[in-house]
Amino acid sequence: MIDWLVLAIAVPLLGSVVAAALPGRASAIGLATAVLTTGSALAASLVVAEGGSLRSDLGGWGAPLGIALAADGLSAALLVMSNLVALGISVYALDYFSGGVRRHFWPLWLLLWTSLNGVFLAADLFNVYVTLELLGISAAALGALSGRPDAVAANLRYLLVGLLGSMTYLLGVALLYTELGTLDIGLAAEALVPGPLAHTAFALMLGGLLLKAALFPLHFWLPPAHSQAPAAVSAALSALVVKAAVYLVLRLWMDLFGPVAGPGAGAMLGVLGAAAVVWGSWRAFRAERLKLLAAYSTVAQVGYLFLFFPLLAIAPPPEREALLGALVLLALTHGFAKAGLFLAAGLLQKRVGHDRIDELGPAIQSLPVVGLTLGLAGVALIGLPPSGTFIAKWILLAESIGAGQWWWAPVVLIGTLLASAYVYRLLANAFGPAAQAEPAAEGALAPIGRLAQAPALLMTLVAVVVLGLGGEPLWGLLEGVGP
Amino acid sequence: MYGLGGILLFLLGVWSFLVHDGLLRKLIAINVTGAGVFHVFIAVAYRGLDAAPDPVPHALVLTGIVVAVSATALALTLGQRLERPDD
Amino acid sequence: MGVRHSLIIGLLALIGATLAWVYWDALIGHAGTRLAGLALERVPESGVSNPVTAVLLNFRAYDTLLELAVLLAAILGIWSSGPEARGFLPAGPVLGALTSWVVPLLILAAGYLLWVGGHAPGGAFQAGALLGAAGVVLRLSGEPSAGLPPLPWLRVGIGLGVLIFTLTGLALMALGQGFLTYPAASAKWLILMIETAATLSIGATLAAAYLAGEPVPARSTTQQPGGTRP
Amino acid sequence: MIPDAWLPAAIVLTSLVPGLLIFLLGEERQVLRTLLNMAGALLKLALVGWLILGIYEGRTFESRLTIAPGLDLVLSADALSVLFVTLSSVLWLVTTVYAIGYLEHSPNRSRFFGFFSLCVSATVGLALSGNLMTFVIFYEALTLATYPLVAHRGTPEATRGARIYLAYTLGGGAVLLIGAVWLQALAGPVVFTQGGMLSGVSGEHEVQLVLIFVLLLTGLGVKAALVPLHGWLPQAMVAPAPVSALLHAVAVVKAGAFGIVRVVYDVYGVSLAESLGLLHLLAVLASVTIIYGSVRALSQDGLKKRLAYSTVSQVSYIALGASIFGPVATIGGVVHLVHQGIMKITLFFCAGNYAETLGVHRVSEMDGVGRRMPWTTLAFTVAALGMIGVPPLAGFVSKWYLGLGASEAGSDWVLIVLVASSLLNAAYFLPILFRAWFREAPARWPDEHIPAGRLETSGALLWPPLITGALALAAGLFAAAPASPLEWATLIARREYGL
Amino acid sequence: MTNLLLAFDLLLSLTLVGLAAAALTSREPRRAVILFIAFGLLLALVWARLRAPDVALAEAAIGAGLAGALMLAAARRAARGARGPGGSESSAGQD
Repeated sequence: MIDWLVLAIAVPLLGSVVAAALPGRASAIGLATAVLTTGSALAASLVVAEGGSLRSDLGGWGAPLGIALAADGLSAALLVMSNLVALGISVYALDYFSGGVRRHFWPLWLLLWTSLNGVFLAADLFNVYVTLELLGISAAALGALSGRPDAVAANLRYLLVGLLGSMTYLLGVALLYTELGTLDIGLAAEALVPGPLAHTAFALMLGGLLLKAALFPLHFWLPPAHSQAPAAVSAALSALVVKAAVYLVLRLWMDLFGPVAGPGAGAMLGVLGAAAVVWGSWRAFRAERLKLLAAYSTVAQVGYLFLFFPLLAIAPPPEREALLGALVLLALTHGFAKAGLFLAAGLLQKRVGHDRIDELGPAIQSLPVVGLTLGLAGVALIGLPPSGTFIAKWILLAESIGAGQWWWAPVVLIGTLLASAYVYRLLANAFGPAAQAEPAAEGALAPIGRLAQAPALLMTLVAVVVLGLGGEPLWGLLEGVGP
Repeated sequence: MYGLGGILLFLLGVWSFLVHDGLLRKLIAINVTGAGVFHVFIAVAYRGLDAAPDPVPHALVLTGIVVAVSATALALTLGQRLERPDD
Repeated sequence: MGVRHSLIIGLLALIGATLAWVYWDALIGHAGTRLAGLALERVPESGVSNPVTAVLLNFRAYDTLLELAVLLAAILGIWSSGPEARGFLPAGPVLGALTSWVVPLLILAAGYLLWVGGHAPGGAFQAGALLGAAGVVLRLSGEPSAGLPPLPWLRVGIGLGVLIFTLTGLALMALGQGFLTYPAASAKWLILMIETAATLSIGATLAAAYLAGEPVPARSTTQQPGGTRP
Repeated sequence: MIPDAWLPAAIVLTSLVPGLLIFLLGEERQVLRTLLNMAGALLKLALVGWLILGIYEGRTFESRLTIAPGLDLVLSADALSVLFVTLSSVLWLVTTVYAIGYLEHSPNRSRFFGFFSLCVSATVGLALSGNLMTFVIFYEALTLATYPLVAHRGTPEATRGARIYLAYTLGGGAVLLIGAVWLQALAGPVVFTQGGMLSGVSGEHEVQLVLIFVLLLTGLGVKAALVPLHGWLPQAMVAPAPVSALLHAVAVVKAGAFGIVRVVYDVYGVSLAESLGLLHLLAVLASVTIIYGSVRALSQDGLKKRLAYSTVSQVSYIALGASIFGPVATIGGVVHLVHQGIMKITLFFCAGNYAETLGVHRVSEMDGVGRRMPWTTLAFTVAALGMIGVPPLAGFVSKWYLGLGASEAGSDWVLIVLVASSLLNAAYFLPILFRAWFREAPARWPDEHIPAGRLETSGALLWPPLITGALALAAGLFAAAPASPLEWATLIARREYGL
Repeated sequence: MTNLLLAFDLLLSLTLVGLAAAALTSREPRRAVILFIAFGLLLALVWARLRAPDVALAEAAIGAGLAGALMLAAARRAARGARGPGGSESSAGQD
């Protein structure tokens, strides 16, 4: 039986090395690896869908000594999303990057992809640290690809903050190893007894991961880093890299720190999430540049994800399944929609050379497909009906009222209204007077190939239609997840 | 006892990271923090003068050091790129 | 500034206290063997006698693979940020003599460390570091390419470690053993092969990192000192 | 034939699929676009006919799609929804013909017709929705589909009007969402059941139920243009005539009214609503809106603005009907849903004709319009008289039943409101008719287009108002006929009250 | 644990923390890097004391050596940015 989990990591790693060695044919290799990796990831998820969970011990050694790769419903769902989005980004990057930059982009991009798959499949605490490091370094390097001073400065800060986060996480792992003597998540969960050490380790690891997931007070590094990076990279950063950190928080919350993570910690996360939603949406509303708007909306969406935690902490099993499903659905939809939004922003920037929102009118008109993509992404970000976000918000609201913690509802309401405000500002000029006035008067508008527009549109379509209406199998997949 | 020293180093590093803001200072702070954490690992691995120490943390620390140095190298290059983007 | 400053110190002191107390309590409470016993008794099966190398390259081989990938990512990031920095002035007589003596010694020591890693403290990373140090010394003594092969070969060089590691893993998987599960008989040689490749790529990476930028291919070196080829 | 489960979904798709296809069409593919539109409309009518037959025989239709555990999208057809679906599909067909004529040479029509069909599918979906969640989904989708239509022209006022419209409706949508979710958290998945789902719920949630009702009412009130929330309707008159005709006379406004009827009858159930005093609240709000709408209409010089305010007051008739306890008043309210739709659409068509052919936008410029465009003004007169409630026409029937219901339920002040509003209607419609027929036409019309054919204006612009005018007349005269809206309303009332 | 060994451990730890504090608080970048290299070497010594030879070797070679070399180059460039260039031989590559 071919071990798909290992392939999902080995193939992109191999691809990146070959792409590094042969810069000439970097994009060809890159695309081939992209297709193969997505194939193996999807195959792995299929096996998980049937079998409930998949585990492979690397090097044949048992759990305590060796490292294992494990994939259950939760990681399979995120794996599928991130691989599909990454495939879309790879196709987009084919003609987005010019010659010189291209040979730098592909190897680093495939390494980022490896680390993403690594995070979703990791079942060993130290292995998570190494994968997070690889993720942080490749993301920072990709972000600084454009070489502009402010991009380099933003990504340098991102790298440093990431390092600090990883070190704090590692100290938590050290403490856990001191008491439990094992690094494997499964064994640690069994051995863990809620005591002072468990709480401290939990606090440290959570702190480190929250820094990387850019939850509200620790989000300062995200907007500049994501808005300065090239479009394809910022799509990956916002949709995938941040998601990996949130996934880890969820994984630790449910598997390892089940007994330790009480309602108190949940409430704290909820409050931070609420602040993130309001602050992120407000700053997004005030942002002048499209990519800055998208970056702040990522901060808000991360806030939404963390709103689920206080409810998860106290929900009895039946509601817990629904809440978990809603959280994953929100993560998936945001992944697709945000990636689509950034790619579309990249196209617009390439078209008219800038991405100041108020002057994007003519650009959007001249590219109807991009306009549609922006519209769909907007629908998914606000959470209007056909999108998966709507259902996730519906369940969140229902559970928050059901569980008596009604105060999350106004937060979601404010977030939704602010989101519609900033999406409206974006789309208003699609119908604005500029439409009739001069279709494309100022300067030669760079031609945008059909191929470049396709991935963005496809991704937002998935976010709105597929996840909106076809969300049901997701709950089936998440059956066996978590205690 | 060394473990406490490691924790002290960790705190020193974090404090310096938060307070000072030069790139080099921050990098040294991070390396000190890392050294602190690795210190805790090795202290845990130490099992008395005679008994053989536990090899697993040693391997972890080895990996940690290499990762720390590569991150420092990248950070230094980016920092240097900031000061003189021309050449 | 003072208030925030003292606030941070106070907070850190508090965290420090809890950490120390918790750590002390854990250390005393569990004098257990943790993974030591298990690891030490399985070392003979791993094909090498040095426990640390056994853990590093056999039990937790996947960590090392990812670590090499981190190194690769770092050097690629460095290269992607732009051309290399200006070289150093050619060495004076004293430095020249020192270099011509130190560099071969470093390379010899690296080779020794690589070999001895199997049964005594040493191994791929330490040997790679020494090779890197040799490159740095060469760079300091005015050698612009720090003893590194020209760019196309260098690109293969830095990826060598990860390449060999992954290929062996996949090959073993193809043979039905499972990723990175070394058959007992040939474990020693496999590990040695991987270690050599790792040493070469670590040496190349660390030396190239010192260049702080992508080596400019135009400059081909005249005399080829030991460099990374043994 | 189409099995029962798929019929409702098929009806929604018949307008969704052509809509999406039209989006992809180029600007110049005029023939294909018209073909698609017509095919979609006719197919939908056929399916609706099939549905009516089914309902008559008592068969039930339901298509269900589970989106998440405990949440599923349900499209089920019962008497009330069929009434609204018939109204929408008939009027959609007529308005499409009108729109093709009206937008003869204006830019980006594919976008217009695409969103137009999306909007109709949202309305039909809303009508057919089986539970509160599906209703909310289509309710928000309706907002999305209508916004581009209002902002279609791209002129600054259009954008401003559209922004106000969006602000109101999105706010309303969010409030409705909160109410629906709160209700679902309280009483589990909310399914529309005959006679009200919550009637069984015991009294201890008293306060919460009232609060939820207020939330739902506000959410729906935005679209139904109840007094405090009606601000967007006059602003949105900036949209092209077919948009104002179909949307603001039928789809959007009716969706709100339909929602109120659904909530009162199928969610709360009349008895529970009465016991909680909700009906009284609704009745007061509706009456205030009726009077306020008519008064404001008096002072409006712009023809479309005046019609807009009259819509504000007319829609509240339906809410008033729902708020009076008793089958007769319900019949009045529900049948008014259909009548008002037909009459108001005729008025908007005629207003569109005047604007398009003569460039007449203001009431003051309408002197002698009757001589210049006899047929359009005839249709306008029929509809206007119907609105006032002149005996043989449809308006009279619904007002008659409303009055009867009010007197039966003993709330006489409703009678006074009805009479006052009829007088006010007369006050703002009759001067228009007087101007149109008995005043001298001005020497030259502001912006006259002499159409090629012998008719007073292009065929596509003339026939629709005439058809809907005839329908209004027929609905009044043949009220007692078996398949007439009145009959259907009595069937609904009988089922609601379980008589 | 004879108290002599305890004293030695205490001494080592204190100097270690002292060195780290000195490295972090020193204003001038070059001085900070030199102190950091010393800190790295001492750390290698401590780990050798804790019977972790491989790690000590690695820390000395990479932690102190290479990281130090990189930082020195960066510090020198930073200083050179401030005043004239000055090539200098750095204490690189300990065995």
